[in-house]
Amino acid sequence: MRAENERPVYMDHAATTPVRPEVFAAMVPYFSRFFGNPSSLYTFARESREAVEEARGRVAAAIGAEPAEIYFTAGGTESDNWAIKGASAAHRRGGGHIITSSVEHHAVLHTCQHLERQGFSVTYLPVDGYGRVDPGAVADAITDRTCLISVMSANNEIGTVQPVAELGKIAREHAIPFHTDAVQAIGSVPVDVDVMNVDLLSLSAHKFYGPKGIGALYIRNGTEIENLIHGGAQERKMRAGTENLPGIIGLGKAIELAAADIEGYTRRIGGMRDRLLAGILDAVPDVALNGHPEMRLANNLNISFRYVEGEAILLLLDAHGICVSTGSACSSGSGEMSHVLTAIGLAPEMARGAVRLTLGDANTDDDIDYVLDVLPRVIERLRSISPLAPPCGDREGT
Amino acid sequence: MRAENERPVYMDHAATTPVRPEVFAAMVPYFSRFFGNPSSLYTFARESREAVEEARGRVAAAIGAEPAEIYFTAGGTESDNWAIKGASAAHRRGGGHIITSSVEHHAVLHTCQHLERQGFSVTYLPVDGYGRVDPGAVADAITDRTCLISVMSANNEIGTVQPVAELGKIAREHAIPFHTDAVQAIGSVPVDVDVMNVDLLSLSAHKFYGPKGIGALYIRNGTEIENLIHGGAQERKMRAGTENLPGIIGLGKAIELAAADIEGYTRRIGGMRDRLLAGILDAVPDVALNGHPEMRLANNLNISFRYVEGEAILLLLDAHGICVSTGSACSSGSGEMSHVLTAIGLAPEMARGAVRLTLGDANTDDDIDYVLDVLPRVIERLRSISPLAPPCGDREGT
Amino acid sequence: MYNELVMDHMLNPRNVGELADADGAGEARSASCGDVMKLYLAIDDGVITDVRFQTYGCGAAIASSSIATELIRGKTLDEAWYLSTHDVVNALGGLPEAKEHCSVLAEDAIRAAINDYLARNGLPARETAAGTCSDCCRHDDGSCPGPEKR
Amino acid sequence: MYNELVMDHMLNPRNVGELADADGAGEARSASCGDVMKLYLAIDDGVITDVRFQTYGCGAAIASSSIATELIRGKTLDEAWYLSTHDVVNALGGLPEAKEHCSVLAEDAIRAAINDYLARNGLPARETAAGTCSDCCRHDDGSCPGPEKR
Ligand SMILES: Cc1ncc(COP(=O)(O)O)c(C=O)c1O
Ligand SMILES: Cc1ncc(COP(=O)(O)O)c(C=O)c1O
Repeated sequence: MRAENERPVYMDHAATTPVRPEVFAAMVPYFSRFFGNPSSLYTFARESREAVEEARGRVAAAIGAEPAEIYFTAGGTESDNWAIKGASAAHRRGGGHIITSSVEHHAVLHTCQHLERQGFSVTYLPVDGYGRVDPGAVADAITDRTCLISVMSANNEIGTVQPVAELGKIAREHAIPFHTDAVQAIGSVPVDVDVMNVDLLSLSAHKFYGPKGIGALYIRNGTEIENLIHGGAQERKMRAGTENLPGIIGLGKAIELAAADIEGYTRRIGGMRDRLLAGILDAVPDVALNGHPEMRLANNLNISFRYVEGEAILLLLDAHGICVSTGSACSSGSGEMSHVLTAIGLAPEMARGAVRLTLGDANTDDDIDYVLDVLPRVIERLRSISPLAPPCGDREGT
Repeated sequence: MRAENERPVYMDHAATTPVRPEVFAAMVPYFSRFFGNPSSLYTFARESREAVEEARGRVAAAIGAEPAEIYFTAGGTESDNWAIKGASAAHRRGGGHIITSSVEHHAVLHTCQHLERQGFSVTYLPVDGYGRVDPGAVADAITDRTCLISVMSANNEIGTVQPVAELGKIAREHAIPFHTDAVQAIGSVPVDVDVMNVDLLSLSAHKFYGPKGIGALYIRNGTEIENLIHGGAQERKMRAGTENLPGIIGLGKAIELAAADIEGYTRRIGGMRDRLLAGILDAVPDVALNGHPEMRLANNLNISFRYVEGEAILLLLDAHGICVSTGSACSSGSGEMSHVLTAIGLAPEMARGAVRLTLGDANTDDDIDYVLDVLPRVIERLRSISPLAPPCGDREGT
Repeated sequence: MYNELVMDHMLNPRNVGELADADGAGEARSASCGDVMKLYLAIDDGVITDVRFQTYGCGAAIASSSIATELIRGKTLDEAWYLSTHDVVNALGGLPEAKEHCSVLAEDAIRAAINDYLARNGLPARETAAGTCSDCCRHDDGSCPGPEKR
Repeated sequence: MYNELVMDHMLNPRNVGELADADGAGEARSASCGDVMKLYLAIDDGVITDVRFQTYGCGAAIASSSIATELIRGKTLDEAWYLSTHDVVNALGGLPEAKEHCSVLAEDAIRAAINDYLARNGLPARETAAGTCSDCCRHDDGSCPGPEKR
C-alpha cells in the first residue's frame, strides 16, 4: 500500500478539477488589488471592467459566439436553471412543453420536474444502450406547444457525446429554442454554437481547470429569455449581482487554455484512458464498459463490476489513495441508483456495480500502473465477500 | 494633483471591499491543492467538506445562528431572490401579499416587482425623512394574505439603520416570516438573528472584505422555503450547484474577522467619517447630509451638493484619484434618480447632487485630509459652470 | 462520510465466509437497494458459538454485517433475535442518515438464520411479521418501540 | 465609461461663462433629468463669432455643451440651427447609450439662443415643433432622418 502522505491518485476530473497555476495567477490581482466593482464609474474600476470584458471575449471566442452573447453565472447549475426556466417562460405557448433527455444532469432534470409542478409538460426522451438520443425521437416529440428543447452535449456519468448539431438543426427547423448543457464538453470536444445550432449553452469553469462558483450561459442574439436572478443592472440587466471578478477572470483564462489544446489534451488523456481500460478488461473478469465505445469523452471510463457494489469499490480504492466516483458526485451518498445507468437499460446489479474513473491533468502513466495494480485486487477482495459471486474457480476467465 | 501612479483614495466601500490578506491566505489552498468536490466520498474530499462545514460554523457564529441554518449562495442578490421568491411561494395564502420598504436594494425591489407580475401584491412602505420605516406602518399593512415581510438592516445608499428587531417582533406576532437584507450591516452593526427576530437573512462576503461571488442565506429552522436553484443535492438539497469552495472559505474567514471587531472597526472608521463630514460642512456651503445623523452605518456619508450634479462630482473627484459613487453602484450610469433619495423626500435638485462616500480599511487620516483639500475645490469648480448657482458673492457662508 | 470504526469494518470485515457445517443459515435481501447478506451460525445449547457472513452491498451494508456477527457471537438465540438495527448502528458509532436502512439487512439475516435453525430442529418459527422492530425500522418511520415494549 | 475626449471636455470645458453683451441667449431644460444649459451667442452678420455656456448636469451634459460651443463658433446661424445631437455625439467620439439623450440639451439651447437673437431683431422665430430632429432624438426612438431629409 502507498505511503499515507503520498498525493492521492485523483481520477474524478468529471466531478471537479484543480485550478491550473496559470489560471490562479491570472486571478490573484483581482482579489485585493484591482478589486473595484466593475459597475463603478471611476477610473480605478476600469481595470475590473476591462478584465471582465476581456474574459467575456475569451469565453465567446472559445465557443464561436459574440461577446455580447455571454452572460456570467455562478456555475453550470445556475446556467441550466436560467436557460430552462427563463427560455421556457419566455417562449411558453399554451401549457408549455419541454423536450429533454432522460440522461441529463440533475440541474436540468430537477429544473424540468420543478416546471412540471408549475404546469409545464415535459418529455424525457429515452436513449439507446449507449446513452444516445435518437434525433428522430426528438422530431417526433415536438408539438405545437413545445417551447424548449434541452439535450446535453456530453454525459457526466458515462461520457456519451450526443448528436447535438443534428438535434439543433431539428429544433431550428421548428423555430424552437435549443439549449445544450456543455458543462462536461468544454475542453474535451470542440464546441461551436453555430456548428451545433444551439441558442443556449451552459458551461462551468471548475470542470476545465477553472475556479468553482463561476460559469456562463451563452444566449444567442435574439433568443428571448426571462431573468432568473433579479436586482441590479449587471450583465446588461440580465443577471443581477456584483460580478464575481476573480472568478470571471479565472473562467476566461481557463477556457482559453482548454479550447486551445483540445486535441493535445484528449490525445494525452485518451491514451492513458485507453490503456487503463485495456488493463482492467484484461485483469478483471465479469466487467462491462458503460456508454459508447467511441463517441465518449476522452477522459471518461464508466465500468460495471458484476457481483460487487460501486460504493464499496470506491471506499476500498480510497483506502489505497485512489479517488473515483459512483455515478455523479451529487447523487453519491443518496443510495439511489443512477438514472443514467437505468436509462441505458443496465440491469440493477450491473448499475450498482458501476464506477466512474475520469482522468485529467493530475494523472500520469504511473497512476495508470498503480490503479491497474490495485483495482483488480480490490474487486477480487469484494467478490470474496459477496454472496453473489461464483466461487473463484467457476468464474469466467480464471 | 496627485501623481498618476499613486494608489487611488478609495471611498466606495459600500460598493465592494478588497479581500483582506488573511482571508485570501485562507482561500489559497482550496483552489489547486484541496480542490476536491465537497460532495465526493473519498478521503481527499474530506478536507473540502470539513472546510466548508467550518466556514458554515463561522457564519453561523457571527450572526447567532445554528450552522444548519446557513446556506451558501453566490451573493447578496441570490440570497435576496431566494428568500423573497422562495418564502413567499411556500407561505403564499390566497393571492399572496408581501410587505417591504421603498428604500430596499434593487435585489429586493426588482424581485418584488417580478412577483407582482406573477400575481402577488406588494406594499412598498414609505420611510421618514431619514429613511426609517415606521414599525406601526408595518403592523397596519399586514393583511390575512401577507406571506412575507422584508426590510433591510441598513441602507446601502444613505446608511440608515432600520428598527429591525421591532419589525421582526411584529412579524412574529402575526406568524409571518420576516426577511432582512443585512448585506450592508454585517461587520458594521451587531447582527444576531434572535435579537433581531428574523427568519431569513441575506449577506454577501465582498461587502466585508471577503471575496465577490459568495454569500449566504440564513433560514431559521422550521421556516418553509422553496428552492430557487434546482439540481444536485448540495446544501442539504436546498441549493444546487458544486460548492464554491474557496469562496466559502473566504466568506467564513471574512465574517469571523468582521464580527470580531465591529466595535474597533466602527470606532476607527466612524472617527474618520465624522472628521470628513465636519470638514465638508465647514468648507462647502449649500450642502446637506442625507440619512439619519446617528442611526447610520459608521462608514457612510451621503451628501447633497446643491447646484451641481453627482456624476459630475464623481468624475472630477476621479480625476484626482478619489473613488466615490452616486447612489448605488448598480444604478450608476443608468441616469435614473435614486429611489432611496426620492423616498426620503429629497427635492430633485438635491437628490441629483448627492454623492456617497463610504470609508473602510483602505482609508487613512491622510485620505481624509486629501479629500477635504480636493472636494471643496471640485464643488466650487462645478458651481462656477452651473447656471443654477448664484454668483459667488451671493452664496451662503462666503 | 463514514466514521473510522465503520471504515475499519468495511476494509477489514470480521467473520467473512461460510460455515460448511452451519447449524442454521439465512439470507436477507433489501427490496429497495438490492443488498444481499448470507449468514451462517454454529449453535451449541442455544448459544451462538461461531458465525460467518457474506454480503453484497455498500460500505454500510458490509460494515453492519461485520459488526453484527461480532455482536451475536456468544449470545443466546433470544438475545440475537432481539438485536435491533439500532443496536447495530450504535455499535458502529452511527451511520449517515441515508445509510441507516442498510443495517436492517443484518437483523433480517440473523432472524432468517435462527428460523432456519429452528426449522432444522423441528421447532416453530418465530414471528417476524408486521409490528416487530425489524419491520418498523425497515419502514424508516423511526417508530421502533424497542424490545422491552414489544 | 466615457472616452478620453468626453473626459477632457468634462474636466476642461471650453467656453464656460456668460457673455455680458450677448446678441442672443437661450436656456434649455431636460424634462426627464433636470439638466439645464444656458447659452450666450455673439453674432455678427449671421455668423456666430463668440459663444459661452453654463451647464448643470452630468458629465455627458457638460461635455456635450462644451463641444457644441466649439462646433458652432464661426458657423452661420443656419448651420448652427441644424447642428444635431448626432453631430454632437459624433464629435465627442460617442457617448454611452444611456447618456446620448444628454446631448439634446445643447441642440435645444442653440435653437433657443438663435430664436432669442431673431426675436431681438424683430425676425420671426424658427420652428422647433414636433417632427424636427430635435424632437425625435429627444424621444430616443432612433428615427432621426438627418437634416437633409427634414
Ligand atoms: C453535465 C453537467 N451539468 C451541470 C453540472 C452542474 O455544474 P455546477 O456544479 O458547476 O453547478 C455538472 C456538474 O456538476 C455537470 O456535469
Ligand atoms: C443592501 C444590499 N443588498 C443586496 C446587495 C447585492 O449583493 P451582491 O451584489 O453581492 O449580489 C447589495 C450590494 O450590491 C446591497 O448593498
